[in-house]
Amino acid sequence: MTSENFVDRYRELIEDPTFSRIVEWKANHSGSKIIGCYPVYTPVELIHAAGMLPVGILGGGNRLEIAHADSRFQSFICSIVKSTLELGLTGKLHFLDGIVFHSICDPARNLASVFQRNFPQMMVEFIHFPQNMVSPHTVKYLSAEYRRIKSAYEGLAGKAVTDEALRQSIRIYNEQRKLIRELYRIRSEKPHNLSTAECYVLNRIGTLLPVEEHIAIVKEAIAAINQRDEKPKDRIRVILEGSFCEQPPLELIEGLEAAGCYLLDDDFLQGWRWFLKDIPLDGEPIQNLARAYLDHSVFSGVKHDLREPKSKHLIDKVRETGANAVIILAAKFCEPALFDYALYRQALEREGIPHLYLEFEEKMWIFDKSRTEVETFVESMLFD
Amino acid sequence: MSFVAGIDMGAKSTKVLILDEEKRIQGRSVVKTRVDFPAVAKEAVNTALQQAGLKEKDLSYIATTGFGRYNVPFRDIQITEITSVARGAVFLFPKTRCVLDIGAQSTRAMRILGTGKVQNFRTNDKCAAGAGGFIERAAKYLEVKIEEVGDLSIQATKPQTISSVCAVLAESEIINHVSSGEKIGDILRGVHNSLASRALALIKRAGLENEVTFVGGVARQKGMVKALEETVKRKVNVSEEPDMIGALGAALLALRRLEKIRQDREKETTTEETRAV
Amino acid sequence: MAKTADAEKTTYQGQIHLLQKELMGRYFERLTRADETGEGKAVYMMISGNPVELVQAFDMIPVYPEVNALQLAVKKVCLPFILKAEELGYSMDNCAYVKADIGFFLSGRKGPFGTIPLPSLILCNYVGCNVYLQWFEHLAEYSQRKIYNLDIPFNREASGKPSPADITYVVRQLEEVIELCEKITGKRFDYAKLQRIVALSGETGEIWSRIKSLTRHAPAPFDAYFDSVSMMAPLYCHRGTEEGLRFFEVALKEMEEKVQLGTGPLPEERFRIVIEGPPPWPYLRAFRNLFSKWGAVAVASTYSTVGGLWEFGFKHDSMRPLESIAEHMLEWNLCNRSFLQRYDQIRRYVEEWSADALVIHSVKSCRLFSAGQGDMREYFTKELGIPTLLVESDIEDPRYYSEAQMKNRIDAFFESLEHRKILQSAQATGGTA
Amino acid sequence: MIYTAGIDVGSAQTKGIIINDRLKIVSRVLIDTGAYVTRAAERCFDEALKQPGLRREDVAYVVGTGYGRYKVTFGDTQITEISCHARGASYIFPGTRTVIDMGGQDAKGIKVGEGGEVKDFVMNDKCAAGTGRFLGNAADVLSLSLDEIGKLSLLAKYPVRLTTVCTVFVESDIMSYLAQGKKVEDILGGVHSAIAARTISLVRRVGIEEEVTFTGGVSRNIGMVRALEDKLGMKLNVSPESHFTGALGASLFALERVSKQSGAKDKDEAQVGAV
Repeated sequence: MTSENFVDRYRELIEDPTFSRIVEWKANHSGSKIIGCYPVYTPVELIHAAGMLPVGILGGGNRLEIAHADSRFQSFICSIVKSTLELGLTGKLHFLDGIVFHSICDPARNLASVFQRNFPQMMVEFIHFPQNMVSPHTVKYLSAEYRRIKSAYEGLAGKAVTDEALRQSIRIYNEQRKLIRELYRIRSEKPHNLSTAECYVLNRIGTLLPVEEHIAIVKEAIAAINQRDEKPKDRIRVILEGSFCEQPPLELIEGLEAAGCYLLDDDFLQGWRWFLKDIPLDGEPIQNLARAYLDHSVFSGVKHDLREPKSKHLIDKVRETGANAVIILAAKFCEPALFDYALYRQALEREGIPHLYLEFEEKMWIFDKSRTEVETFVESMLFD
Repeated sequence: MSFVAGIDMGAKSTKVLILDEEKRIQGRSVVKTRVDFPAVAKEAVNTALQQAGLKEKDLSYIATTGFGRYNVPFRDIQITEITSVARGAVFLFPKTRCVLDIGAQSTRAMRILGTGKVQNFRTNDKCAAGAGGFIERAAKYLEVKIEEVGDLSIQATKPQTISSVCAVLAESEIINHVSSGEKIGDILRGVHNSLASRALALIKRAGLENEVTFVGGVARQKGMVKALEETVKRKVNVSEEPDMIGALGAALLALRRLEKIRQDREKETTTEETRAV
Repeated sequence: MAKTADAEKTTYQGQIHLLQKELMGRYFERLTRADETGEGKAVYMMISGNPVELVQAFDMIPVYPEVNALQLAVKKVCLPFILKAEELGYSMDNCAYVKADIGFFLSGRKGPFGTIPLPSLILCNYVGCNVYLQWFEHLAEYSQRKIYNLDIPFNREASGKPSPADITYVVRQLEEVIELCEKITGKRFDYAKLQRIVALSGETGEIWSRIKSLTRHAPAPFDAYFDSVSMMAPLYCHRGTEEGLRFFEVALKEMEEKVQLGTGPLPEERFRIVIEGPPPWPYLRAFRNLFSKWGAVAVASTYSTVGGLWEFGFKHDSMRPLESIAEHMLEWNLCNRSFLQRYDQIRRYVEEWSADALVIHSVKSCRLFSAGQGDMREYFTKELGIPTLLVESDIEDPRYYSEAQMKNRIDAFFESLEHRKILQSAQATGGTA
Repeated sequence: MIYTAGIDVGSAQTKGIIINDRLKIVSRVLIDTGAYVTRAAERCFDEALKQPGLRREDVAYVVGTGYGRYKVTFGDTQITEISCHARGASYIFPGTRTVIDMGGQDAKGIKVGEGGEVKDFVMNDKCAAGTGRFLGNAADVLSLSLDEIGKLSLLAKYPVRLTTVCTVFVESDIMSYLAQGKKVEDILGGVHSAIAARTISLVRRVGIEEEVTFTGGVSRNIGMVRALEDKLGMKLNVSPESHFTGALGASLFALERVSKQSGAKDKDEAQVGAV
């Protein structure tokens, strides 16, 4: 390693179920408000422009014991819904002034209601993202929805959000997203120089730090990574898809690579790098945000864009990156991901692209089964 | 003449097979898996060596497989059970294109090529679990020896349905059948049928191909084989020692690696000779 | 104490059940004919908050994949279709309604109840249930037919009311659907006709809500869970038609007579319960008997409001046809209401229909219904002190029903309710309790 | 002298109790249920009669309970084990307000009133069924007996964490830990605390009120008793014959029925009070 490993540097920060780093931030910024953002995507610009800190609330990872939430959500509900509620019920989200959910799936929507009932002191917002991508009236609707959220946050922050402030926030997040796109480019071109675990960690800390801080860190990281010149290993090159909401434990990501895979692309933390290109700064900012959602956002299993077949983006990715295979890494009980897989599977077989289907849970602690499956998959591609 | 060993360290038992270069079986052994894995592996290898009349140093290459594959310090390579089982099955039944492996803990289905290369595979879903262990618990509850299960089940006249996919709830269904006074054979056949239908689902997901080979300890149970044949609607291959196939596959892969290493050495030496000239 | 298993089963088999069979029989004949002769154009739609009025206005045929799945389960033939879908790659954990219907769709669409025609339009009325989006997206990929996502903003504001922006958004989309239907049928849209249909819907809804309020009487004239089911199909498939209206007029008359006679679905009404959650279709009869045996009658149910919630005052308005269709989809059905609004709906049922207890049937397939029902139980037992039972199985997948578990929980629940009664009566009669 | 009996037919064992109208236990029997449930119930009853030398006709009323309660064909009625455990527990420990019952099939949390009546109860979710069997399987995988594992688990220094309370998957979890070279007692410690945690979150749904009485077959497992007490931070009532609680409750209900039938009004009210 020509430069230090970013996993070691930031592991503690992202795996800390007590969010001590953010609690600290709040202590040092008396009066500033914090809004929790449940996956997949949140228009963080609206929060930032109101002078508040958006923080990714992505479940409790595998260091949190579920002792209360499983009495509210049944065993067939995915892990992230339960662990997020557990965080709340055990007082670990006391630093939140508000939390925002949206229409990704049915359990997440009901979770919003359960939060309202159990944490009356918290401002619980729910965004309905449109699923009609073709109607000319959708932009109007989404703009109205964003204005509703904006005024709610103006109330909480006690200050009006000017178009200028909003443009400024869009500009900053444009920069952050550009840097993350750069990280992903490096990783897909020279996966031996940037491991997926590192790429993930550098992205994940962005959900926990003020955007300005994160930008500085990623800039520095990219510079360091560009100095690296590792020897490529004999590994298969795969595209990973399916983990857009609940996030797999770091050990699992590391395990996939150790078992002999280079991951050229993935959909981890998709919502924090949501746009394929910068959001324009000129013109009405709210409308620009809405328009960008409809026309320039990444593919997502929770966004139903009927303008192209579900599996097209995946097949394209494989072709563009020259990957040998696809690994579907879906969260147990995640209906959107599980439904997508049915169509992916049929398309991948049509295209003759080998794939492996794996399920994970964020609370996973033992990885033998998945390790065995990945090893077998790699063996089946390497030996003949 | 040089020899290789394949060690399959499974949840319940550890199997060893020793092959010579001609792929002839020279020694075999089966030992109950205990907590002290390395010792168990040693013991199993030694028993097989004795049978073969060989010494440890006679083994040129050792390949391990099974869940304990990493717990054998003296191995040369470890391979997953899926890869090794596929190789073993195709060696015994060259036309095999589909392998079903039901072990103590898990059930696996794979679609393979003529070379034994795994094309596609599926292991059982958490909630559709149910493998050898499930049958053993049923047998225990019904107070019959595991060896008798196969014969009792094959005599079933009116197999009971066990609809739940969850092995735990399936067990309470068994309890219900028992308490409503159903025949033991009929219940056991129900157990076999439910396992078979779950297996079929797996096989279909991996891709059902013409010739199916059934491996793993459970394949010793006649009733299970019959249930499976009825469900997949075709004859399935079963060898006399279906639970040794993992070890066999590992041993075969060991042989291939050995050849490869030899070839590489020869290349080196020849290149050295040419340099010398 | 517990009666033995062969205790009274429901004896009730009124006219409406026969009338309903006939009505639905004709409906499925129409579908089968459409498939065989290509006569009529089918529109696939979802039950929740369905805009069937638009479809009727173009004389197109409403087809509900949920009804296919339901019928397959009731007829106990759904499992092979579920398995077929799982072979294709659908997960054990995906909604079995979808799996059964997709397996069925890809196997020729022929069921014991009739044949389902291919769609001329796949109209995904996305009302609450996110799985709908997946379901119809997949059907569109398999059938390569025209699909339109009719996006209904979720009822998310504290007021429980949709915003003006929401209503305009939906009305605009309805207008786009009208254009689509004109293209598909080659007919001009007839506004007056839509008004007539919406007027019929209005009357039908009003009668339906009167029928439902009859179960406030003790004994309740019918079971608002198990018998309501029979009245729901006509409500979705024939709403906005004369014969649909007639069905509900007959039903109202019959139920009013039963109130006069003081008869109910069971010989004796011993417990009045509210049931939350969809039924276990593959075991409907067995499930019902577990309650009948205890003389328990459902006086209200949330499931009977998925397609529309009329009992709290909503009525389609022929003067504002599109707006009131939009309001029906946005606000007046269970699926587009928040979980907390559902708590409130159930609370009203318990109070205004004077129920003794709440039974939550938690189904794995439908997370819209079930996700978080543990919190619901918490609210009703701890905040309101209403005896609540939560049992788990599934709406479609026969592999998730465990008779023994179910029986044990339901028996124990009613035993404890009976104890309460003994105590209360003892206290009432000045017993030394 | 009036005698009544309670027969508790569980998935693993069948328990029988005979009491007299002075509420004295005159006999108790425990046998394995095995594959023939009706026969087990019969055998259990006959054995119970032997001890005090009674004939069947001497017993005025028999209540069947447990999973096989409908198989107690000679019984006068059947009552679920929930009601019986509540009743039995508060008879042995009158201060009981919460009952934790762990059997082979289900785990239950029961909130009981002063008279031992069930105020509210919950049973394990589908995916945590077979609590007793969970331990059984763990014992099997480690080739230990059920009675050993409890004591062993107390020796745990670094209890492992289990990812699941699914009975099916505890086995593979344990195998993995063995493969990692974890100590048997630490694995068992993990197994016990996993079930304890799960059970407590279950019982919390009815609200945990002191005194808490622990009944059912698993209550004989000292490791589970300790694990529950540690997590709850309170002592549990555990009777040395806790596994008879269901049968006892059943026999008490039986006695109550008899006195009702005999229609002695004063007794009737007394009983109602006692319910």
